[in-house]
Amino acid sequence: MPLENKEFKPKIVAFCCNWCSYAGADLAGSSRLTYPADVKIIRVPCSCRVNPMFILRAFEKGADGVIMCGCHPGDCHYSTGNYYARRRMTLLFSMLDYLGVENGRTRVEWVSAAEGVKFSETMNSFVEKIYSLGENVRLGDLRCKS
Amino acid sequence: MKYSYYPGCTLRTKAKDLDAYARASAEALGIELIEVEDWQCCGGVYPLGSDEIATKLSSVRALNAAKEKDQSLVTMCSACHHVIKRVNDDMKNVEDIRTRANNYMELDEPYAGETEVLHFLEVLRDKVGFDELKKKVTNPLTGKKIGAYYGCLLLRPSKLLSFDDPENPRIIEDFIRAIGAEPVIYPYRNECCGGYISLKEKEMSKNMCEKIMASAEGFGAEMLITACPLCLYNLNKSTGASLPVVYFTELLAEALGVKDEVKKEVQAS
Amino acid sequence: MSSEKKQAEMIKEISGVNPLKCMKCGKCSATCPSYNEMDIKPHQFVSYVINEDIESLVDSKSLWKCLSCFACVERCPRDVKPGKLIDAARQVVVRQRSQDYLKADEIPELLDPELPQQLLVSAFRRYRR
Amino acid sequence: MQRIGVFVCHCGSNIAATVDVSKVAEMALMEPGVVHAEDYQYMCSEAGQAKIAAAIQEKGLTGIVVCSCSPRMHETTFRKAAERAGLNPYMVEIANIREHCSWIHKDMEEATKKAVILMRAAVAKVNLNTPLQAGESRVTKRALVIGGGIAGIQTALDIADAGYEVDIVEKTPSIGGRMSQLDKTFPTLDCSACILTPKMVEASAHEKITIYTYSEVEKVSGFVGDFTVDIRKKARSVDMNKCTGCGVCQEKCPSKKAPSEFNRGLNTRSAIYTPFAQAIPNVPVIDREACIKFKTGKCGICSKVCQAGAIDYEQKDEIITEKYGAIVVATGFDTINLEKYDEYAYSQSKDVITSLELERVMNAAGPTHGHLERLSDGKAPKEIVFIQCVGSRCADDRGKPYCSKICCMYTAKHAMLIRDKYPDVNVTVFYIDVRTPGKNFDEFYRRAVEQYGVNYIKGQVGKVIPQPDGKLLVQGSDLLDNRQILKEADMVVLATAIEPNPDVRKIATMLTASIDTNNFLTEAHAKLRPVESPTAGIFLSGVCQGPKDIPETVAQAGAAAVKAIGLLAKDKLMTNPCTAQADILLCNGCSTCENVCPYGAITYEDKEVNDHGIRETRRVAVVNNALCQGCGACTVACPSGAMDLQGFSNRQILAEVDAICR
Repeated sequence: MPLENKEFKPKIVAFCCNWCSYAGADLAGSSRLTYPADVKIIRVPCSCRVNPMFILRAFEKGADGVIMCGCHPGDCHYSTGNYYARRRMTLLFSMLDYLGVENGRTRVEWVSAAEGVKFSETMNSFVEKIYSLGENVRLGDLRCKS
Repeated sequence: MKYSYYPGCTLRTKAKDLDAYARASAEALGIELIEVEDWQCCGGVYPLGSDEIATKLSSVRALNAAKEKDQSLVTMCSACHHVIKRVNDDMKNVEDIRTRANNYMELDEPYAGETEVLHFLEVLRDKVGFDELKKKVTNPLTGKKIGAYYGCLLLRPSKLLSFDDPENPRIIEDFIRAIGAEPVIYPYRNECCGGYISLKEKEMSKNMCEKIMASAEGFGAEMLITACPLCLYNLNKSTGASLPVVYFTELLAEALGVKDEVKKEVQAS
Repeated sequence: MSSEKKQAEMIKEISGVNPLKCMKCGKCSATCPSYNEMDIKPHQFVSYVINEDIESLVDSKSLWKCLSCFACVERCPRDVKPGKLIDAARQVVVRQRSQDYLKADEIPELLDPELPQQLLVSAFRRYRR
Repeated sequence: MQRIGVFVCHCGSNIAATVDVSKVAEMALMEPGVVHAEDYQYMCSEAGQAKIAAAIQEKGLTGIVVCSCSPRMHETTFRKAAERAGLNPYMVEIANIREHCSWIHKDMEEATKKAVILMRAAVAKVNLNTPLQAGESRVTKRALVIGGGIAGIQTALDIADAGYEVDIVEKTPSIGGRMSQLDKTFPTLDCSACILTPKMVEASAHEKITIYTYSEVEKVSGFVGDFTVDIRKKARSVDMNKCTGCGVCQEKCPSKKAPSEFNRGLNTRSAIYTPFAQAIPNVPVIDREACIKFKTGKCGICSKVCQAGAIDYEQKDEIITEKYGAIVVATGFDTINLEKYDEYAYSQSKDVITSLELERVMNAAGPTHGHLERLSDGKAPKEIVFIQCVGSRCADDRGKPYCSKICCMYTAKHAMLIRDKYPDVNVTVFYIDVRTPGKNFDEFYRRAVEQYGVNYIKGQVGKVIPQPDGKLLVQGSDLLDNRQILKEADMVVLATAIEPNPDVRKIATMLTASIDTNNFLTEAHAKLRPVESPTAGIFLSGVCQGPKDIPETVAQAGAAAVKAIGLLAKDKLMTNPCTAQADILLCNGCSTCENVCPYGAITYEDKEVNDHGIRETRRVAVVNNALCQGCGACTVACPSGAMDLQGFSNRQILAEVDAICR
């Protein structure tokens, strides 16, 4: 049932690792670098804590985009966590693409604790992308829609 | 080695020698320069405005022609090289320009900067190799002290041209060494000759060229070489120190022993 | 929007330059080979665009003295590229006012037998629409 | 069912100006489990914390959510407050409605909606929280300082004076660092060596300090309080115990063509060398790349002339392993490579030099024995031009975006010293801005202008043009006069941007300490924790954290020492209870988790399990809580879903996802 008259407000979930990208988001905040309110951040200790299940669940519950941010390769607080995360997400995203959740709806980005500007720019461009893709109709549990 | 070749309008008229020496040298080096069919003038200067599309299309046509042949595109004139290289960069990296230019062009397959653009000097450096070139020189220009005149268009903006270090380039110096002569390094080799300003402001250009000449002469140069017909024209108008200015291809042809036959041809035409 | 504001916006758009990045170091003016011929100096050009004083810019003879040699573009530490701003201002003039700096009837007397085609083509592009 | 209290902070107007805080509190009451909600001006204040404590006790709360600033700021504060009121501290969750909401949004309705959603996610999570108990770990009472410049020396001395053992690891053959290369120091013009050498001697003589020079950190493992570090002692080819430091070997060494690192390559040194006369330790090393004996097998002169028999061509690199409770990084800086700035003709003329090179030229032990002369022809210069901001404050990728901070002051120093010693030499400084904040700094700069007649010109230089006669033509701007200047000079000095020592990246990776885009180490908090890395137990000293002059470096070195001492003084540390746990009923013994764990915290043991009444012995994963750092890699790798992370469990994160997508 298309919601033609209703303004599209996407739901976007951002998983941020505690040490780099969550701190980067904090820095974006304290530097007053704006990005759309559609983005909601979930804090995880490390990007390698992000289970593909979390991302599938987000899409099932009606998310329009999911972004995962971690420390730059080589800078992981736990040495190697982001490498695992990167490999997992590459696989997951190609599967999601196969299922019809376009690649633009999923993204991995490395943001350090000092990169407030990058965090804000990343979120702005990601949200813009989601707006251009429109509502996610695949994978959503129809029971979640009213 | 087969390349698509874009001579440019000046090489068909006032700078026939730049072209003729290049072709003869290329042949001697086993490089096949295949002229792009129906090429059009590049416009001489790169249109800087981000909204300029039509003025870039002639370059896109040449680039696409090379792409269809799966060849790199070789340029000889600094100005053509500058324009085509930058347009190619636009087609590769600037989405707006790419889309709009392709809308005009209506190609079977859109062009997106796939062609490699090479100045002939780059072919000599990167494809032939100056060491190889040196081996093929039959008539080394031993003892000649030559100043390289780069001008602006080959070097700047260095990020886009990625030709050489914009402040301390060495490609032409290495070329001079390869043909057996001695390069003279002087600080004004990357300063502007005045370019198109000499049409209306002859004095300005003359002053600039005199500085360049004086600097080159001061460091001991006996002649200058360039890749640009406009630089050559402006430098020759300089009235102070007047070193001979020739195209780099002329010396290349001389070193490869193919100069005399070409000279006759050029003079005859 | 005032017409000067509009023109300032147009200059920024055509050039793709953000003049606010300028830190006023003067390296462009230290670099420019046409400096002495210019009434509005390259570093001032940036301020004029910021202050939207476009009338002065389009009347400036600097527009026609810039060589597009890209030395200022290459050396600018702030990525401001004054040369691109100047070219954009030039475009504003030749496009909007149809005030070509090079008139067709003055060309014959400027020619000489040695003159390469490239020179004429380049001057046409920079000076006329 | 939990009994949850939600506390919404106004943070003055920081939150309340953009988020309708009372609305957030009101909405909270509609969430499952929430029995109490209130908003208050400053939740982190004593009165705010008292409100939390009162609600916990009066309403019998089992979990709380504080909607406030980032958990990185005040999570600990609120956990402690909850603990004091009798609640397990891990029953507290923070909804970050300041950094992630009020500060980045302008529209009140939109920001309030988002704040409500963030609150809901936190409530959903806390509904699934379980009380956790922090464990304890021991502290090794020894510190490691990486880098033996003034920062490292000062930190080591301060820690050692407090009674703790300290090791300094220095890459080069001597401690002393950049400061040992300087001639004089601003703003008092002390001789650098005169104030540094005593500190070097003190450090080497201190009974609590061990110095490893010509050594590098090779491997770091462990965590705060209990790091294990491998240090590579590179082969010196000289026995440190036998060498008397007489210097005869250096004199007699026939290979004297290696560029002197200490003199910035302006002159050469022998293959067996100490970097400078006051080196500590005063024991030379053999540069095997330059040594004729190592290159050809013939020579051996140093061995013949050494009366102590200290030369040992067979010496090999040695790895020592040591345990530390705290690590201080003091890796310092270098000047940037000027390759991409050849408009200043640095590679085209010997008379264009960097300021650090000028320090060596001005120094009595330098290549010109302290005489100011042109390096091309040895002539005395009459005109010297200084160019500021070479590679600093650059937005493009040629240089650095930051201000190098020290250049304005050292240039004023150089100009002053030159005018003082050679009054007939004219000195011109091209500057963009003169930046002299600091005690007695601006006065110092003004002295250069007023007392010493240094000519300051506001404007950058576009090009340095070498002339056929060896002079240098400087083409620059005079922005105040609005003219282009052509100035003939005999020497040009470039105030070259500084950058962190290139090795710092490797070291930061080993320490898992974060680093910014300019390779400066990141501090735990830009204002409130400036000498600590976000990685516990790692402290920052000197320029590795950001550009600094000597007084600032020494101050920060002391601060880093105090933080390290504070850690070493503890006998036990509380460990993070958010560790992984294996559900032994689900574990299939595959070892996948063991392979991904970066800490070796997972082992496999045979355990007896009761699987629906069937008792059997199975090989299952066991997590060592003291080693587990809680990254969660194993939880995702586990194919059977047996691994979960306390505090960030699958159910908790899914609850947050659900709350956000609701």
